[in-house]
Amino acid sequence: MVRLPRLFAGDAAAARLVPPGAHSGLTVSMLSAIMAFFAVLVLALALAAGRLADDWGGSLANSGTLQVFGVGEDVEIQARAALNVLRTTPGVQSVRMIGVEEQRALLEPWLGSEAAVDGLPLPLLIEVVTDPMRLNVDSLRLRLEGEAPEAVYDDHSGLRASLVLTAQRLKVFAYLCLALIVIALAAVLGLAAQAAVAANTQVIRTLRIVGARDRYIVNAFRRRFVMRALGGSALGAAFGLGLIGVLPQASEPGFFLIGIGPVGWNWAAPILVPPVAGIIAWTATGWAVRRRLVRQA
Amino acid sequence: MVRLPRLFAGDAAAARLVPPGAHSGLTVSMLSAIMAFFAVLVLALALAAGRLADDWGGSLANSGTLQVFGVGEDVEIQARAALNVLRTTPGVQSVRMIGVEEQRALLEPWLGSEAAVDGLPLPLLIEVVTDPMRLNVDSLRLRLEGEAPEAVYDDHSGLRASLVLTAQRLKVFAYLCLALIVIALAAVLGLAAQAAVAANTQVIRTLRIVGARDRYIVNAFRRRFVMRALGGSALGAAFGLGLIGVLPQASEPGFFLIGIGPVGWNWAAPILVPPVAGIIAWTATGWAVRRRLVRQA
Amino acid sequence: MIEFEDAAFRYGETDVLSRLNLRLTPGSFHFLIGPSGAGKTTFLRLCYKELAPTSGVVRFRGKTIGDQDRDAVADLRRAVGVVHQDCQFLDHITVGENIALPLQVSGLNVQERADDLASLLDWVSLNDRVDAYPPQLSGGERQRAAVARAVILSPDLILADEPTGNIDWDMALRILTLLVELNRMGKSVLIATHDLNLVRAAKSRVQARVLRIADGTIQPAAADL
Amino acid sequence: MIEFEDAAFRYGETDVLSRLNLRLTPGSFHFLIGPSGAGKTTFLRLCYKELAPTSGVVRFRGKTIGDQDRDAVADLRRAVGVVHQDCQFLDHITVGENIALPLQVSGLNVQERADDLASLLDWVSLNDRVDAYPPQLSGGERQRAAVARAVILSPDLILADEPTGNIDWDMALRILTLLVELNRMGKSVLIATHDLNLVRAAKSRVQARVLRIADGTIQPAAADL
Ligand SMILES: Nc1ncnc2c1ncn2[C@@H]1O[C@H](COP(=O)(O)OP(=O)(O)OP(=O)(O)O)[C@@H](O)[C@H]1O
Ligand SMILES: Nc1ncnc2c1ncn2[C@@H]1O[C@H](COP(=O)(O)OP(=O)(O)OP(=O)(O)O)[C@@H](O)[C@H]1O
Ligand SMILES: [Mg+2]
Ligand SMILES: [Mg+2]
Repeated sequence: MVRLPRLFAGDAAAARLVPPGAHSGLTVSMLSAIMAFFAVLVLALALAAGRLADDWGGSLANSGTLQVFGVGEDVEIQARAALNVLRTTPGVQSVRMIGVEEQRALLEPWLGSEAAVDGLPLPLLIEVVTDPMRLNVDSLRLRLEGEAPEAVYDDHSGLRASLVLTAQRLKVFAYLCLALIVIALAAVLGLAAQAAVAANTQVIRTLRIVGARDRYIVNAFRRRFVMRALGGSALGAAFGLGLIGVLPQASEPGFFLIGIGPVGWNWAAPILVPPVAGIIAWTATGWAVRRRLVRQA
Repeated sequence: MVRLPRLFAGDAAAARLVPPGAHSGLTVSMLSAIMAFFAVLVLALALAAGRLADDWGGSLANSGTLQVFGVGEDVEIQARAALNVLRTTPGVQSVRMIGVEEQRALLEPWLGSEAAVDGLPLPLLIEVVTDPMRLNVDSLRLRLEGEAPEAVYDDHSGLRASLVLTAQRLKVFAYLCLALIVIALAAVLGLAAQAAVAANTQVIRTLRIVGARDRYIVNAFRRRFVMRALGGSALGAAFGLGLIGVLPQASEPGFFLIGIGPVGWNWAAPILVPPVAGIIAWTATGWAVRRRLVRQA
Repeated sequence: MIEFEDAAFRYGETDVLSRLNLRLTPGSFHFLIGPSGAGKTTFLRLCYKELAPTSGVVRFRGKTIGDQDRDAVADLRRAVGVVHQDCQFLDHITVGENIALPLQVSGLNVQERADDLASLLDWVSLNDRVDAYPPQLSGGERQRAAVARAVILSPDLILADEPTGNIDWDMALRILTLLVELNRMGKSVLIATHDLNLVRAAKSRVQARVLRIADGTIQPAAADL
Repeated sequence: MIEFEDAAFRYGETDVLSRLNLRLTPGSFHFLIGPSGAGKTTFLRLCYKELAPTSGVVRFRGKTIGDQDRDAVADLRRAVGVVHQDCQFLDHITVGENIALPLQVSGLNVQERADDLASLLDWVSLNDRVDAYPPQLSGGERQRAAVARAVILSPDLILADEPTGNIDWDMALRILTLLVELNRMGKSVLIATHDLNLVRAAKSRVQARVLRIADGTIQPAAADL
């Protein structure tokens, strides 16, 4: 990267010696733009999936539910006993009573209209926020059995496992796609560089014949190629970010499936796409030109 | 398409007059492959989203739940009365009793372990399959009120709306992406064709000078270009299908989010991708070569 | 054959040719001489319509070239064989295929004419280079191949632009003989050259007329050279 | 300057040159003659290492060319000016920039040498074409531009391959004069040509030796031409 300043200034004169040739130029920009566009989309997907996995895994793993059955006074006594147990259990961070209204809202889809829920003898629900590293669920259950036999502790492990698995596999899938795109971009830029070099065999020959050194020729090709990869991928990345911007976000209702907008510092990640494309282009041109040069006197 | 047989056989000799030139060739195949790959993925996503919307919209819109409350004998009487009402309501197609086991399974996530559900006085649940076009929900409710006051009918409208909206917007989004990809492919192939033509100005000039007609020159370029677009996109589509094939399918547990594998005849849709690419390439070459020719004597 | 009526040509701002009034009759043999940069190549390009006159009219067999559609121009070119100064070949097909190119694009059967091709290659001493590619030829070999391609369709008019610039005298005479032979068969021949020795050599074999290009116009040269 | 020791060259299967034992001393003036396809261009390409001998050794200023690295070869080429038979230009930059190309790739300041460039262009009568692009030049103009590019770095050795093939006699003599002038300044000159008139014209001005290439080897020609 020592030569970067020279790339952007010093060798404009050398770069003029390589014909601007619509063919190689447009396709390099095009290819970079398309790949960058998809890279940004997939990157956003990966970030969103990661967030989803964290959310689901995190919030569910960090919480449990305590149900206290019974009628009238009994419930109060049992609940107080259970809360006592929780308070003295290492790993329990906070507890929250779930109100009747909230409980009804949870049940409605399965039981029908509000009226129907009314008649049900609902258990008392307590949401427990825990530190899963320190909490020993088995010992908690044993103690509850002794002190508040009507209280049942549920750590959500069943539901959690499948949701977290989904989100994590989605994340892995997205990063796999991203890796695929980067590899494809490298391959494509490598081929495009080779093509540009092949299309300009005569130019290279002429430059060699009048006494240009290899490094001079490499730089002459590199500048425009890198510029195009940078420009194209910046355009593609901008387009991708724009598309994500107009997409419905995770917070809107009804869009939990495609809320892939980046959040917070995540916006910065797609900005890395053009520099990566530039570095790939830089390497690809150097490789392609030198490969051609060694076959030429 | 009258000229298709000629494309595949007669003009191999003419096509030899255009240099195979690594530059245009590789990039056309490459571009077609990449675009076809993404087209297949997005197409599969669109099909899956469509199916999801149909499933959710369809099965939920076509069904309702009847809950009958009460204890002991009363339930039986009320249920029989409600069933009578349903049987004589236009638009009701079939009814099914939901067993206690199934009901419990539905409730478990919200109420905790099986033991907890045991004590609940569950209502009798009847799933009703309806023809939403013919069913008048209000009159059904009125009649039920008269004949079976303990029976409550729920047509799922609340839950349904948000799920269907999500799936449909996902579908629209996917088709939008698909349109974007097709437009991009057309633009890219158009540019690539122009580039190939520009790179071969000398070839065109020589052919014109020795007396080749425009059509002959167009065909000479077309053949290889179309072949490459077909080949590249077939490869890309195959790769895309392969990727979908190894993805976890909708039916596997824990994968409701990425079960985008095509189902039934849907498998056929991605096969359309290479022909579409071929037709685009055909048009693009013709356009690009003729455009160059009119500028040349 | 070809007729120029008040034809003129300019590249952008610079006049190259003007007031051309000229007629090449069928069966004639002409030389076109003039200093480098005078417009010889430009004149030939007007004859086969690679360039169109900026004013005036060029007629081929009585028909105004400018009025014809593109297919008619393609047909015209099959009736005109051109040896270009910078030999125009397709570098990715063999020399033999390049020479047969006019046959191929005219839809003629190349195989049937294999004998003609062979004897033509013999004449320009290229039969052992027929499977090489154009970049593998020496400068003189390329020029001879260009001559062969120009005459393979036995066109009615042969335009040769400096056809002997890169070849030795003996070979130049062989090519001259070939062109004279074709002229005797009734073809018209026009050779642009700066080599006055070639003009003198031709005058002893055929009734050749010499056109001199100077100051943007073309005049018959004085008899003495 | 350049020394060939048992050097031989073949393209694939076909021997072109063999048993070359030859020495060009600094300040000499040579012609290389021989029929078309004899190997003149091939010989020149061996001199500036566009080709490497398939056997034997070529030395430049006492150093074996084949042993040098690629940068050294680039430097060697700055000391050798070549006029190619098929003039090699970059078509997308102007004629002036093409002629100044050896200056540019050597890292020299083109602006500082503007005067040299102008007087050189004057000599080959190209000053009004300096802003044109190479495809806009006539055949002869291209050849003159190639000569200008070959001498702009005032190299120690000038190799000219058929430098007068496309130009009229007066201009050919001007170019010959330029090369003779450079030879008087101590540069070595080697001209490959098929034009014996040019050789005769040179003999009256400079002590030129003639090499004849035949049967794959190079011999001094008999004094008479
Ligand atoms: N495409 C072009 N654009 C502008 N000027 C051109 C173009 N082609 C040729 N010229 C100029 O027109 C003039 C005549 O060129 P032409 O090639 O006809 O000369 P010529 O007589 O064939 O010369 P030569 O003997 O050197 O081949 C020259 O000065 C040339 O530079
Ligand atoms: N790249 C190549 N591959 C194979 N054969 C070649 C190649 N280049 C030249 N030749 C052959 O080598 C022989 C010598 O070629 P060269 O160009 O040296 O001849 P020349 O003396 O310069 O001829 P001319 O006067 O026609 O330019 C020719 O027969 C030519 O066909
Ligand atoms: Mg000319
Ligand atoms: Mg040669």
